[in-house]
Amino acid sequence: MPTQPMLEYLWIIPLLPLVGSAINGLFGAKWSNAIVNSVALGSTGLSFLCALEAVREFFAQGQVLVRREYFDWIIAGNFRAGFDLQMDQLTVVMVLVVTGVGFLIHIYSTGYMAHEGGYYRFFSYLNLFMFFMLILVLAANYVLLFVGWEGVGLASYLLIGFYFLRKSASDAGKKAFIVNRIGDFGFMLGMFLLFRTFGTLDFTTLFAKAGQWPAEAMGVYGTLTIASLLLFMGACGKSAQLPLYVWLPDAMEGPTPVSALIHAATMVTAGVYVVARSNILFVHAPTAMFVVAVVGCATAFFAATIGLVQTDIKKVLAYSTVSQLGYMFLACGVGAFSAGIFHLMTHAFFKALLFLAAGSVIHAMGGEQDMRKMGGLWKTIPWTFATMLIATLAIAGIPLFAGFFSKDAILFAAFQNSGGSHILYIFGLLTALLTSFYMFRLIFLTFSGKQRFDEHKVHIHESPWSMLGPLVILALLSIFGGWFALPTFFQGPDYFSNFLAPIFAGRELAETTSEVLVHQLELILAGVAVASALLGWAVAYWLYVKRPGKPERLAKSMAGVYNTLLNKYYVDELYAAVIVRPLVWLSTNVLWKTVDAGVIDGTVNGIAQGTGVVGDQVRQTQSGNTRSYAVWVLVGAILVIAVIFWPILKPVAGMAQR
Amino acid sequence: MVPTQYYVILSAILFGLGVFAFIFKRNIISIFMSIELMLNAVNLAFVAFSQAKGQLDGQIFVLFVIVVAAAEAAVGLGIIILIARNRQSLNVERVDLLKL
Amino acid sequence: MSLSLILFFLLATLAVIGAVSLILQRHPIHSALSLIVVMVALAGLYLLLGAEFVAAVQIIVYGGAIMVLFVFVIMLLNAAAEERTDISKIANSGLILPLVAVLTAFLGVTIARGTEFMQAAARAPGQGLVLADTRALSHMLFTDFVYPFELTSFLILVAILGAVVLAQRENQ
Amino acid sequence: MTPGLLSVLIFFPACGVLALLPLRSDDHTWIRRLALTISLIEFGFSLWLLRNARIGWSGYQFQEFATWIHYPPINYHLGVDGISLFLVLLTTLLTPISILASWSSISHRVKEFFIMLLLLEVGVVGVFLSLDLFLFFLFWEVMLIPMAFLIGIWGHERRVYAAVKFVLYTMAGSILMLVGIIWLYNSTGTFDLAGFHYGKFDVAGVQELLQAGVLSLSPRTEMLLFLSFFLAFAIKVPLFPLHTWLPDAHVEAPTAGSVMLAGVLLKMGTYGMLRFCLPLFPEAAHRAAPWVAALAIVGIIYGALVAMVQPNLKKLVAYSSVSHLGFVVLGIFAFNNISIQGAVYQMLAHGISTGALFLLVGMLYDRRHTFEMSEFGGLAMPMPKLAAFFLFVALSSLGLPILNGFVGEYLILLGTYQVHWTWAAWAATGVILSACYLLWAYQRVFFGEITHDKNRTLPDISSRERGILIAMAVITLWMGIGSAYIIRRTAGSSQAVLDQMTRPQMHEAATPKLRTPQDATPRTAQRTQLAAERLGTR
Amino acid sequence: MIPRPEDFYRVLPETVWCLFGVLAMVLQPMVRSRHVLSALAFAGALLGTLATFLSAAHSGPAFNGLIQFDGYSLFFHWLIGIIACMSVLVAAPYLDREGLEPAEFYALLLFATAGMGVLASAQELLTGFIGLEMSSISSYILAGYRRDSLKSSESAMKYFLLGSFATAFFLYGIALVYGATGTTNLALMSATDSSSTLLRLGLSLILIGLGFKVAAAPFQIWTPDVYEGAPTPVTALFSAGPKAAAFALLLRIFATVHAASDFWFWAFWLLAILTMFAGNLGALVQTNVKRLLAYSSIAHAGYILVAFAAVTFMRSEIDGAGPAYAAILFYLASYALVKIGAFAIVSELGGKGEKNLSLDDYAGLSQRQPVIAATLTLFLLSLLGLPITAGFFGKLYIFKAAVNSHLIWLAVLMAVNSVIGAYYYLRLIVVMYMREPSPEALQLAPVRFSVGVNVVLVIAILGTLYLGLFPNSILQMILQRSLIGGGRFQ
Repeated sequence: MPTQPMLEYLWIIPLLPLVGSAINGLFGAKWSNAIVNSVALGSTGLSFLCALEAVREFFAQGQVLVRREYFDWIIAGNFRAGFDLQMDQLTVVMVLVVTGVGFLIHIYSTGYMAHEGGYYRFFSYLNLFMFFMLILVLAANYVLLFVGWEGVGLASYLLIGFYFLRKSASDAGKKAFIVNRIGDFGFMLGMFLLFRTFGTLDFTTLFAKAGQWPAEAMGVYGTLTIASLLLFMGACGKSAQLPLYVWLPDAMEGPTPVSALIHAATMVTAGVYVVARSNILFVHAPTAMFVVAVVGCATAFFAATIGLVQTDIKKVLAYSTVSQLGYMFLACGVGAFSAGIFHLMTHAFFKALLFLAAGSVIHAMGGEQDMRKMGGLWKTIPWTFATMLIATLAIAGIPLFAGFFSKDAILFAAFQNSGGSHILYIFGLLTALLTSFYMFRLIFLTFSGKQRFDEHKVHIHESPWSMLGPLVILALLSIFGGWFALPTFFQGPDYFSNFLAPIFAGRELAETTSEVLVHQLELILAGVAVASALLGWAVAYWLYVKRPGKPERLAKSMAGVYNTLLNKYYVDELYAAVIVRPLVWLSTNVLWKTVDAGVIDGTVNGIAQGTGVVGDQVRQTQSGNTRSYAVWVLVGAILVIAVIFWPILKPVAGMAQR
Repeated sequence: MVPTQYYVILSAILFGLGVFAFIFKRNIISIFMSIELMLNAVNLAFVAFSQAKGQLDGQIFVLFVIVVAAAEAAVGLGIIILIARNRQSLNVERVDLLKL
Repeated sequence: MSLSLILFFLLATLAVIGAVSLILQRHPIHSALSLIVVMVALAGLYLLLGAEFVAAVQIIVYGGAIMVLFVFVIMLLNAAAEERTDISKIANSGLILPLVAVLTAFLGVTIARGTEFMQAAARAPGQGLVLADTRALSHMLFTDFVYPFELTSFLILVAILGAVVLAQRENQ
Repeated sequence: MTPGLLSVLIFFPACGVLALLPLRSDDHTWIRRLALTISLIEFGFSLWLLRNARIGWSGYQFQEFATWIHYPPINYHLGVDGISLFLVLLTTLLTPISILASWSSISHRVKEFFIMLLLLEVGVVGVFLSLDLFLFFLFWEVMLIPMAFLIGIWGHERRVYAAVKFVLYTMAGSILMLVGIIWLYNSTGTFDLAGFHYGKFDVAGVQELLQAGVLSLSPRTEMLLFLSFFLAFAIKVPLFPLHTWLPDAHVEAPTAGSVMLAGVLLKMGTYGMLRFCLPLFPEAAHRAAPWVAALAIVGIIYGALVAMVQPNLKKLVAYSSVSHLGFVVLGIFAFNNISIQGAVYQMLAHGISTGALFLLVGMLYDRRHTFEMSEFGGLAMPMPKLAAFFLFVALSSLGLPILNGFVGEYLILLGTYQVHWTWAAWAATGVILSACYLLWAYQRVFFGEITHDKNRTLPDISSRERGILIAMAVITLWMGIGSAYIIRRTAGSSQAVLDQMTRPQMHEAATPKLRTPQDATPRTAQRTQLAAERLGTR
Repeated sequence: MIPRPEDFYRVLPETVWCLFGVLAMVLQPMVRSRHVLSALAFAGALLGTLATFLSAAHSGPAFNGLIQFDGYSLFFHWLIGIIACMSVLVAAPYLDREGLEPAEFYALLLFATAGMGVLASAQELLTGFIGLEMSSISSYILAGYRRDSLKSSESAMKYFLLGSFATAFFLYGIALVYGATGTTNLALMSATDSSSTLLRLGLSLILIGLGFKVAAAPFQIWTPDVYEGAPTPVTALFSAGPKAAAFALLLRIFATVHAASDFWFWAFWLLAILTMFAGNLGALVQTNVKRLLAYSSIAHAGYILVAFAAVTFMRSEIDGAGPAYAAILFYLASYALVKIGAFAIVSELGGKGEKNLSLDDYAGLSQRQPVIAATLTLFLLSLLGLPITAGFFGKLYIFKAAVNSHLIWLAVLMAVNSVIGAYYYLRLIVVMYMREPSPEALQLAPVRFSVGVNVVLVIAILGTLYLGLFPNSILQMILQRSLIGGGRFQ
């Protein structure tokens, strides 16, 4: 027995959910919900415990990187992709978030999904997701990471399309997978380039070698810049950044716990994780960093504007997720990787909570998701209301809630490192304002005011404790989850970034001004951020509580803007018109019907038919008339003589020509 | 004396006329006769060469050719009778059941 | 111009006229008669060439037996004048005459050029002994060429067989 | 070593045919059982072969040699190396699978059907095991007829058209290859070289001549020879734009025929490229590579796009083969160690996953007698198990990691990228497109509401079908995770292909060649060293 | 020069065939039994074939050099003898079915065989001419042997008229050769001046005459009609025998008059291409099986002509023409076997009055008569040139000959033709295996094949497979013993 059993057998952590998934998937169909529950929860819970134990051992052995090679997965030539897992500080954060939040959502799901068909299937998929997500975060090389990367995509596909009878659901699943694949295309090329450059895809060796690599100047598209951008393309796909974000709002077709787990807390943050994991590459490629920051910031703002007018409760949250992911990328882009990861973690808490609470609302409303048909729910489902409010406060960045700390850190970094123009910061701040507005809009529309539904038809009821329990835990996390950073406001150490320091060691962009100034600046910026959050809250209050008729009038007076926002800037339509439909048209009419059936097969068949026609012509010479035959013999005779006498005839023929 | 050349040129002309006759004539018997004409042309060439070479071989060949021609005539006319009996026509162009 | 040359041209003209007549005559019997003219003319040429035996055979076997057979069959079948059908497009295309002419011309020219120097060789002394020729001929036939000669007997057998088979009436 | 094992492998099914002949032709049960038994025993033989094959040995093993025909020298020369080993295994695996798949769907002229299937196996195994060029050609042609019969007799509506198209297409290429073989033989025939005087005309012999510089072809000749071989193989693969026989053949063929066609026959083309085109005509191969790669890439994208819009499910799978085999060709013609190993792997993976796809499509056909996707829809409801297997196989086909399709595709792209990054970049779009067409098709067939009442009561898979599918699924998964097991065995041979492409005059430092066919005794030390270097085996 | 005893040994096969021909005629009034006559004819054909052993024991020139019995003659005598034997066996049930007189038929068949034998061993053009006429005139009669059939008589007429037309060219060629060299003996001729245009012209006319006999395009024009109209067993004979014999003489002329080889090449090249295409393209759209096979035999003549082109392309300094010559012989043997086998089946399936000859009549044959269908398939595959059949090696050797002479493009064209050819052979196979028979056809009782035909089929099958598996046995024999001049080209 090794001294650190869990670190030695890291593979147990991901394997447990896989086993659960396999058992439920293969045999669960005939089992009752209780057995399915115990398998699913058991495997995830055990996995969580194992993760905790591993983390404990990790701390116990002094926070040194642990790397284990289990077996050769792919070997070819000098290429080796092993089934290698590793654990370091970054992994610790991710593993805990994944298993912890995942476990909570599993519990929640037992309540939420209790009356759905395909119960075993759902948990099988969910466990499968856990497996792949854990592989993703534990992987010690890019190829294995890619396994998790693709695998979570698969699980996402399966879960979005869980209600496969609905065309919209299966469409959304397909869309998610394909858009992700577009990102993966870049990710793969990035890996190839890295392998070509460094000859390995193992994190440790690769990063060590990349550390020696000279940093590329801004505006230079060197190897690392290209590689980083390609990796970032993958991240864009997975983390729903511009221009590949389109799948995420559609992904809300899946059951709500799925939205919470995959499309809010864990999977979509994988892109951030990869960027953070590859930070050394990005740091050496300022151009790539700049792109990451700009894309993140743009996405954050862009998604937030769409979120302003959405009426579907989950859609609002979806766009909010896109927006928050943008924040994380903004953080990474400006070099504040630890801030990004910090936000990733807090976001996992409050966004999971928001989704779960929204699920609880939907559950209570009997499946209704349109906020315009809700209202005044705070009395009937108080627990849900309370937890959701906490989450909203957190996301809006109200001080002392988790989101406040992480968001503040990001805005601060953006202010400091945006090259003087502060554009990134200003948009970040605007986004914070918008976030606050639409989140409170959601709260007000849902919980306050009059009930806009028929009470006789909809039987409002608070959710069971299996659902409320996780809500409460997550609410606590949403409050306290950010307190790692509390000391910084009193010029204390930033525990979170210190913990992650070995990963990002020395690579976070250098601070420019003196500590005191920085501290003052930080306080000022925090104040501005809080002010904007409060402003957003106030506007929401004014519009949706004080003057309930105002928003409609506003929408009418600015119909163009409103419709554009409501229809998400028509991006889906644009993609359909510019990419999807032309491609299908091209494939159908040009490639298949014209080139394949027409040109190529036409040529083949044409040759065959042409041969047949020539054959028929040859046959026509066989007229049956002996006189004609005699002519042919004569012609043949002349031909033979002509050919044999050609050497002699040639000069004669030449003369005739001249 | 007459040069051998003259004979062979004559033989070539007769041969050519035979070829033309073969294609031109429609009556099977006439066509057959044009073959005989061609054979005669050949014979002339043989005799002429025989004389030119001072050998008798050529004349022997002529005898053989005549015998073969006789045999062919017997068979050919038999076939012609068969055709005439089967089809009531001696026009070679009307005998075109087998074609394509 | 020597007598033999005059004779040659006369006979040659006759032969060509006969051949052309064979082509132009519409009735087979006339064609047959034209062919006989050709054969007789050729017999004359054989004589001119000093091949008396061949000339005799030409008259007796060819002109006599074979052509009689032709005439007999023409009569037997009561063959009428030739029907000038134009079913074969290619044979009536007007291309035939030039083609045949080209072929003939080429044959004639090539043969003529190939035989230019033959006369000297041809005029070896001792030629013209007709009787010795015939004897030598028969001698050769029964020694050097005895095998083909015997084969021709089977050939004639085949011909007889053919005539029997082909001209036989159905089941007697 | 087990003497004569390769001969047994080739001719055992033929003996099986003889055993089938005396059975009454209406005794379907026993015909099926006997055929299955024969094919399973054959599979056992190939497993035995796998067990005895030496790992890391790049040359030919189990060689058998017997003089057969002196002029031109056609010798019965067999041998197996890492590449052919697994292709043989694939063949012998897919044959019993095909037999099982035809268990109840073939009820017409049953005996002939199984005879044809076994004869096909003879031909295909022969192709993979022949070292002699003429012998190779012989089996190559022999294989044609049973396949044509399988399509032509037991196929669907346009079966005859498809069968004839298949034969003519293939023959057009192969007969030119025959001319090429003869030409090559003639080129070698004028040289006096020990070893060649025995009248051997096998791959290794010719290679040796080339390596020794005794035989040198002019660039033009080499290119023409290369093309004559390549065309035959490209048609078989099929490489764009020579692929149009494939959709027809696949759509019309019975399930077993499609499985064998996609699973094994297409691989004969890529196998041929690896075995003949590259080692025999390295210069020409190098010169042609950009063009070939361009065609392969066009094939990848084009095949995927056309597959995407097919209304016919089987045709879709057929076009997907065009796309997938494009990867293989690309991998081969990137001349990179990694990409070639990927290509070899992809050949095997494609055999399994596309074979399984055809099995599944066949099962759908058995139930609904149509391939039109518009006739399906919502099938996941009445038959969840079939839907699950289909998804699994589709995922492996679109290259999901830890399933078999990923390994080959990844290695090919990775290897290709090392030498020509643009090729890899273009080819990688195929990865996106494969997801598009497979998932779209899957959605149309299995998801959504049931639109046709007939579909409401379709039975889920039977236990026989389940058995087949589980076997395929297990192999798929195993190949996705345990690829090292296979690659360890193929690596030496794949590397050998590349080694053979370098001539001594180009690389003076060439060590004594490991692959000396005449030399039966292994040079153990070198072998292990090489293996260790290459594989990092611990 | 008086004939010597050994001279008679050297023409023994022909003598035996002729004598049995006469015997068949003579015995006809006495013997009424068809079986006895068939047996007699078969015995004659077989004895003649066996007599070649005696001839081979005394090989050499005969009759003043008119005849040369050597390994080459031996090969062709064997081939022709076997063809004759098989033809007799195929013809016996046919004559019975059609109610035709057997005696004359067999006599003519044996005379024709004798004529071919003469062709095969003729060393002198006039003797060759007599042999040619013996086989041709017999063939004309045989083609018209079904007197009451319009097709048969038409076939005889066309064959006769066009055959005589071509013979006239051939004869004129002999005359010119004689004029140029003063001899018609090939051996003597080879010693004379070869540059003369007269000789060249004479030889080209001979090529025209023989080209007609071997059905080289554009002289192939008579072939389909004649083959279709002639009684099927006769067609079987035609497609194999006279063709082989004419090729024998052609090859002997060009091999012996060695100087001639230089300028032949392009003629053979052109003829080969035209013939291949004419045969294969013409066959594509045929629906009559007999006619289809006729076209196919044209195509095969084209392939053989490819080998001729290869032979003539070989300059004398390049040794290795031997294999090319051998390829021709091998091809003829493999082709003849298969063709007769195929026609035997067509003959039997044709039924009384040859009424079942269309492709439709073959629909679903595999279900009505599986063994016959399989046999015919084997023959078709051999004609197609698929491995382990004789046809494959025939084709392989020709390819090799062509490639050896650096005639790559000719080989490629031949390959293209093989593919075109594959189409119509496959079409027949497809019809037999993949088309359902019409209801009426299913009602028909399976055709029962006579013992003789079965023997023919077995011989053809075994021969096809034997040559397909062990071609070397025959090829070595040809290379060592059957080449003109004792393999001096080797």
